[in-house]
Amino acid sequence: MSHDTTTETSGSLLKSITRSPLILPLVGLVIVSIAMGFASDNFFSLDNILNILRQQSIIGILAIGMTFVILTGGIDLSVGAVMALAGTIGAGIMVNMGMPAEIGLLGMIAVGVLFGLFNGFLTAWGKMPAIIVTLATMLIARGLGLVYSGGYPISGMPGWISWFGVGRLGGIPVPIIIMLVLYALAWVILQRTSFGRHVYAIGGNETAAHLSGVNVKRVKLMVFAISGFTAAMAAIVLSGRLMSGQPGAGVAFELDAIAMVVLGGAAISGGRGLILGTLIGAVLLGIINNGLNLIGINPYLQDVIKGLIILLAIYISRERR
Amino acid sequence: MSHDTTTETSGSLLKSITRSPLILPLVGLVIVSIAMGFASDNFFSLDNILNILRQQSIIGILAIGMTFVILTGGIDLSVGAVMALAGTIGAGIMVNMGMPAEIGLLGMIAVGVLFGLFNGFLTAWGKMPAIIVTLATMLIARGLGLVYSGGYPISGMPGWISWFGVGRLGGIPVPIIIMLVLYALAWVILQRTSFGRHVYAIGGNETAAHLSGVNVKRVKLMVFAISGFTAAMAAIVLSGRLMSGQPGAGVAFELDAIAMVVLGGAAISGGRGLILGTLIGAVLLGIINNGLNLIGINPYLQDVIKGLIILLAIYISRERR
Amino acid sequence: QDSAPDGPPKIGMTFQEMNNPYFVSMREALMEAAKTIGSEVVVTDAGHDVAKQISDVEDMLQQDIDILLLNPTDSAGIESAVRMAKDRGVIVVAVDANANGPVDSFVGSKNRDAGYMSCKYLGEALNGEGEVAILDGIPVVPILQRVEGCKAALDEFDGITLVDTQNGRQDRSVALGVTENMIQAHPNLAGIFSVNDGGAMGALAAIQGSGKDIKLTSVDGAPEAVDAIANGGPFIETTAQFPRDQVRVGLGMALAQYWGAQVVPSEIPIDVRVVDSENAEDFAW
Amino acid sequence: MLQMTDIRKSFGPIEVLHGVDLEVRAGEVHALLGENGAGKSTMMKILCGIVSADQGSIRIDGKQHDFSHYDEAIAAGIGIVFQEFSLIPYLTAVENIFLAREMTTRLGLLDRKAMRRRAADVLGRLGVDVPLDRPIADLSVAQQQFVEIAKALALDARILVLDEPTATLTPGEVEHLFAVMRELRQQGVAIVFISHHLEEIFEICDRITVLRDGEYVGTRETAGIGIDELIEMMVGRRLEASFPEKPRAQPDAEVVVDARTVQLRKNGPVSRFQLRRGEILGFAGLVGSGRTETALSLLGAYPAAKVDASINGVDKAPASPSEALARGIGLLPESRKEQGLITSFSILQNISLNNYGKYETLKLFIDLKSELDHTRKAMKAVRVKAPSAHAACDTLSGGNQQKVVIARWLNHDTPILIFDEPTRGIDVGAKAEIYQLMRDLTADGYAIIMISSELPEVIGMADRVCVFRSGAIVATLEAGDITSEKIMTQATTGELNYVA
Ligand SMILES: Nc1ncnc2c1ncn2[C@@H]1O[C@H](COP(=O)(O)OP(=O)(O)OP(=O)(O)O)[C@@H](O)[C@H]1O
Ligand SMILES: Nc1ncnc2c1ncn2[C@@H]1O[C@H](COP(=O)(O)OP(=O)(O)OP(=O)(O)O)[C@@H](O)[C@H]1O
Ligand SMILES: [Mg+2]
Ligand SMILES: [Mg+2]
Repeated sequence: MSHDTTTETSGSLLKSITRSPLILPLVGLVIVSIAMGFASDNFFSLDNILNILRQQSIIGILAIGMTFVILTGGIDLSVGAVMALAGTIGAGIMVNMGMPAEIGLLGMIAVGVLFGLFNGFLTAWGKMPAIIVTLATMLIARGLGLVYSGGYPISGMPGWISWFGVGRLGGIPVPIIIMLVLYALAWVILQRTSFGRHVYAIGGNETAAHLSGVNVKRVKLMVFAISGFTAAMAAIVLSGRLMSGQPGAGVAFELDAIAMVVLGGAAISGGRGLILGTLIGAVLLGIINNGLNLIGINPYLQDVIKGLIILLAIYISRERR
Repeated sequence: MSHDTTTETSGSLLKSITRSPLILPLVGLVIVSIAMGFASDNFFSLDNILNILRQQSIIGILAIGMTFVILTGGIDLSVGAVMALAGTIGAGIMVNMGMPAEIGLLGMIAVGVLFGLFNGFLTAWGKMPAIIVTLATMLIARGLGLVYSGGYPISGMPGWISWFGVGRLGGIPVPIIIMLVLYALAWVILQRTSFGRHVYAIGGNETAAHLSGVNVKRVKLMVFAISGFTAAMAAIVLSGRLMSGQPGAGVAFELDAIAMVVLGGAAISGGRGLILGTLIGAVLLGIINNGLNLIGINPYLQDVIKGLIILLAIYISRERR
Repeated sequence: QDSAPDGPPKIGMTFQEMNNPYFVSMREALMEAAKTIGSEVVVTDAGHDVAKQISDVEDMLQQDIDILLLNPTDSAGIESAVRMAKDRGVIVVAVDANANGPVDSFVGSKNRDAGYMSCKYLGEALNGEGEVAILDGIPVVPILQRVEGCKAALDEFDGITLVDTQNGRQDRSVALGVTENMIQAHPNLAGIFSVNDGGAMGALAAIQGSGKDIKLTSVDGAPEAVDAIANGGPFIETTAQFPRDQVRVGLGMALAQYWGAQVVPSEIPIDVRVVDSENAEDFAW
Repeated sequence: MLQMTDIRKSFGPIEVLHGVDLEVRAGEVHALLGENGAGKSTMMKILCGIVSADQGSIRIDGKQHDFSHYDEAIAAGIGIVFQEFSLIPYLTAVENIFLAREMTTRLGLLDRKAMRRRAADVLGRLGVDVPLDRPIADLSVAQQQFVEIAKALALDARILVLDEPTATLTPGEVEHLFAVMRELRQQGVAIVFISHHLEEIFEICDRITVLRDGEYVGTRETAGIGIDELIEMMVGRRLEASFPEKPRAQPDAEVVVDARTVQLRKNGPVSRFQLRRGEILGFAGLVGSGRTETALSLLGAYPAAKVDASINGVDKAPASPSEALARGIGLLPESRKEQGLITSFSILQNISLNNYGKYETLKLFIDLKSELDHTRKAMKAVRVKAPSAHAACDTLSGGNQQKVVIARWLNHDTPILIFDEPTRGIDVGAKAEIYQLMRDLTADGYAIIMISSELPEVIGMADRVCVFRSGAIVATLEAGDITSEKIMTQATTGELNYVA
């Protein structure tokens, strides 16, 4: 963070990247890409690159909110379940209640943000540890989605919803555009607003931030609300991809999102990390998944290799922590 | 912690309980029990109580190791996967390799302890955050179990293995006895040995513990090894209950184990918590699961209610953190 | 598709899960069959996550597969992957569970029948009376259909009451605990229907642990379940599906099209068969 | 200008302020004095809304205020430098100075240029050179302290509170700070100044308010009061001369630590020194001169480039504090809360933390009774004031916490002790006790390294003094050479040695 800001004041974005904590995640990205490129001919095709980005868009979007929460020193285990709940209720609004699809989309956002606020409220005002709060709300969100839908997926959304999942704008898949826009927005918030500074400050030293007059509770509330919001945005893309509300979707997505954040160089204890790092982490994880699939590795072994790569990546970048 | 030792030195166990941090978890236990008793006639039968304890024995055993790790300020997400891996390899030793069952059981313990040591080594010497290390080793253990077994459960263990799962000793189911013995052992280690004090010290203030000569790395290594050991003990009980090695068993068990630890009043940030609290937490969670089943609540709703009860319990005991 | 292409087709198959002997044996049969025609096969495991399954299909399309055998974890959710594959001219055959969208063929068990047959068997074994419970599973269409079929069969017995439905998540250890609780909650429980053999094995352990006389039926025909049935005891029946045959038939349909067949059946239901102590000895997937 | 009347505050059942008054005029520097735990910091936290008073009123310019958040106090013109660090380690100086009151452009985005300019301006006024764009964690303690001060100054407060700002500053740096304070006083700012250095009080303050155990003792003009009277107000009794008498030098006493080479950084300067049984070896130097790092290197707790030392006859430097412990060397760290105490532990648990060997039956189980006996003995030896051995450590005052950490080492019978800033933030009464304790220990054959930034303390206590500059020892002074002139000369111009 500080590195970033340092250099940015004095130079270009490029310069900031080469000297910043992003360098290690980037190097990892390059190495893994080259390895995969050797192992599979198709890897470096534009088509496959867009394919990877599109695949990662959903968890990549979840990882944005996760980055905010982790930067404050918290964690949000509920994102996958909240995404599923938002998608299910949104689909229910469109299909079962017969309302216009726009209302359904708004409903998704409302569900995401409300759950985020609930998490934030319990963490900040309830003074309960985020890991436990969001573990409980994960159960709650998951259960509510299943209760609401009776366990069945809800399909029958208007066709245009698929635009969010499979549409293209100027040749680029819409999910990728949504993801990149959200990352850009997150970058502005984290690097160019006082709220962003406060996010970093709380993760760096909560007591000090409080003593300096940072409204710690409000910031915590906000980061969880942002996480709920990005869960809702992920739900919209997911709806576009699945054309249905899936109450069982997103199991263990929170773990992938966390992995992206830390692969991107953020400290799990908070205070350090860049949103661009998370984007790199998301792409890195996408390449690993895609590459292992392309090479045709036994699916069981893929998890083992993924685990080892995560360990290696964290080990290499651990000096900075 | 301090409360406990304080009173214990000067008085009886009973006295220590009434004045200790255990009081809140106990009150929770009593309230939930009474509620369940009203809702279901069968609840208070001896049979059902043994039933609850037996069901909780597996995760209850996992929660012992989890308590050690959490007390040092760490976390172990790999316990469920390590348990499955240990059980699968142990079954493989007995069935596929045709070795004596005793070797299979030793194999389970070896797998558990080795994985624990691996976790501990990466955390202590690798200086990597436990949550990420064990997230990665969870993937690795899970994948290895599936690779080893090809995805099939391995059945055909010698019949006497079922003693660990369904046998009885003096009328009490063996899994319960194993669990209680392990809890007693853990109590002695935590409350009556210097190793136990060091566990608490590291969770309380790692730097101070290090500077005053506590061998922080070794203690961390040990707590993860203990967690691996209890995962192996859980695998033994599981094998006895299922009479097979199940590579897919124990998904999300780590979350229940964490819930037990914090329901028992331990601080997720380390340094505070009692092993007896975890036992109470295990029973509490068992009662919730069992009671909701007995009452016949819609299974989807059960998760919601479980989540709400966890939130409530943590909220009530939060003042102590 | 006018003329037969040269060389063996590249085959991709995506499974909803592979942590289940049912799909593992399906995969084995596929591998054997592909070997005989010299085809390269790519297999992926969605782990019950449709979003991942779509990604898996996308990855396989990157590898220019010719045939996609699809075992969808959710029929509606997988539609966009079906369309993508069709857009690329890939032959798509759904196996075990159907998929929405323009699939060329669907080969699958009659799941509703399976549930119906198991519960009919259970009801008859109980002489048409007593308390029965259902051990449910993951909320996907085939499982939901089995439950439907089961309920329909139970309705035919006036003396049978369905007293409980709990979710064992098709996981042996979870099913074990859930069944123990069901037995506690309903001391007069006489029968249990489990939606699959994985859950049934857990339920069996619980029944044996309780020492009660509770009859158990299930669906799948997994080796362990068949063994248990052959040995006698509470587990009296499983309605077997034929995973190997499903994939063989599915591949056959796809190959037919690949070689130029214009008309293939859009749906090939594979029968299910009652396996009980009478015929268990001789049964195997 | 500021009137706080009849302030009462309890933490739990314990009342720590029993109706305290404080009145500060515009354009004066007002000292708030009292022993550790007298309630000074709590008073100031109440003033700025961080802690809420149970009773009492705060008036500013005659207007009643009741702040519930620091922001409200800032809006009313109050600025404070906290005793505890309130900086974010990973943010830069600029980011820290403007934390929670960032300047923004019309678009609502950060105006980073303006903040940088203003930060450079404020730090310039303090006459210090602080890199603006490096994370605070990379700066020296003194630089951090100045950022802390700049943070309060940047508020343009009318009432400025400085809670022990000088504890980590050198005399020269203190002078810079005083110059700024005088300038502010000229401009009519009211300043509350808290310090345990009485000479600073007499230099800068116009009036003094004294607290004792949460009671208001009185307010005096500085001009009309002597140092003895002031101390009597603070402690309620007269104190004997604060440094115990030094014993005769024993140059042939056994060498317990022979540090032949300590090189902190690769290609950096090299130190060598010896520590003898029965002596107090002072480590003097400016803040950041490497004293703590050298001490930690000796314990294996700092990754120095090279350490070659024999300790207690073992000719190999320990690789970790636990190894050091086995060699018989222990550390009283400079920051009690962060490095010394396990605050969630009781006194007993803290004291026995690293020496269970003593109490274990069967080499395994703790003998609780023996543990309690030993703890009580150690507590008595250092005179810890606490309700019982089982009291929680976070309820103790700073001085008592320090004694608990000392007791830990006494209990362990570790013959070599490193005391890093043993009296930092400790009141006069407790200071005298700790000095006496150190002397008693050396008389018993202990060897002590004392790191201290307070020259009088070094001169009064040390038998020999190693002076540090830029990471290494530049001179070792003995007996009559231990004067403030010689120490300061070496600390600023001493010659560095680059070869072992
Ligand atoms: N948050 C708190 N909870 C409980 N007790 C507290 C708290 N803060 C301060 N105290 C107690 O209040 C008393 C006054 O503390 P305070 O920090 O105001 O003293 P001080 O005069 O600033 O001392 P020092 O010179 O050591 O800084 C002490 O006994 C302290 O232990
Ligand atoms: N090369 C360097 N890069 C960054 N920081 C440095 C460097 N050299 C010294 N420092 C800082 O200067 C300080 C030197 O430390 P040390 O604590 O050993 O000094 P000291 O003389 O004991 O001062 P103190 O009174 O603070 O204890 C450390 O805080 C360290 O962060
Ligand atoms: Mg103070
Ligand atoms: Mg120092």
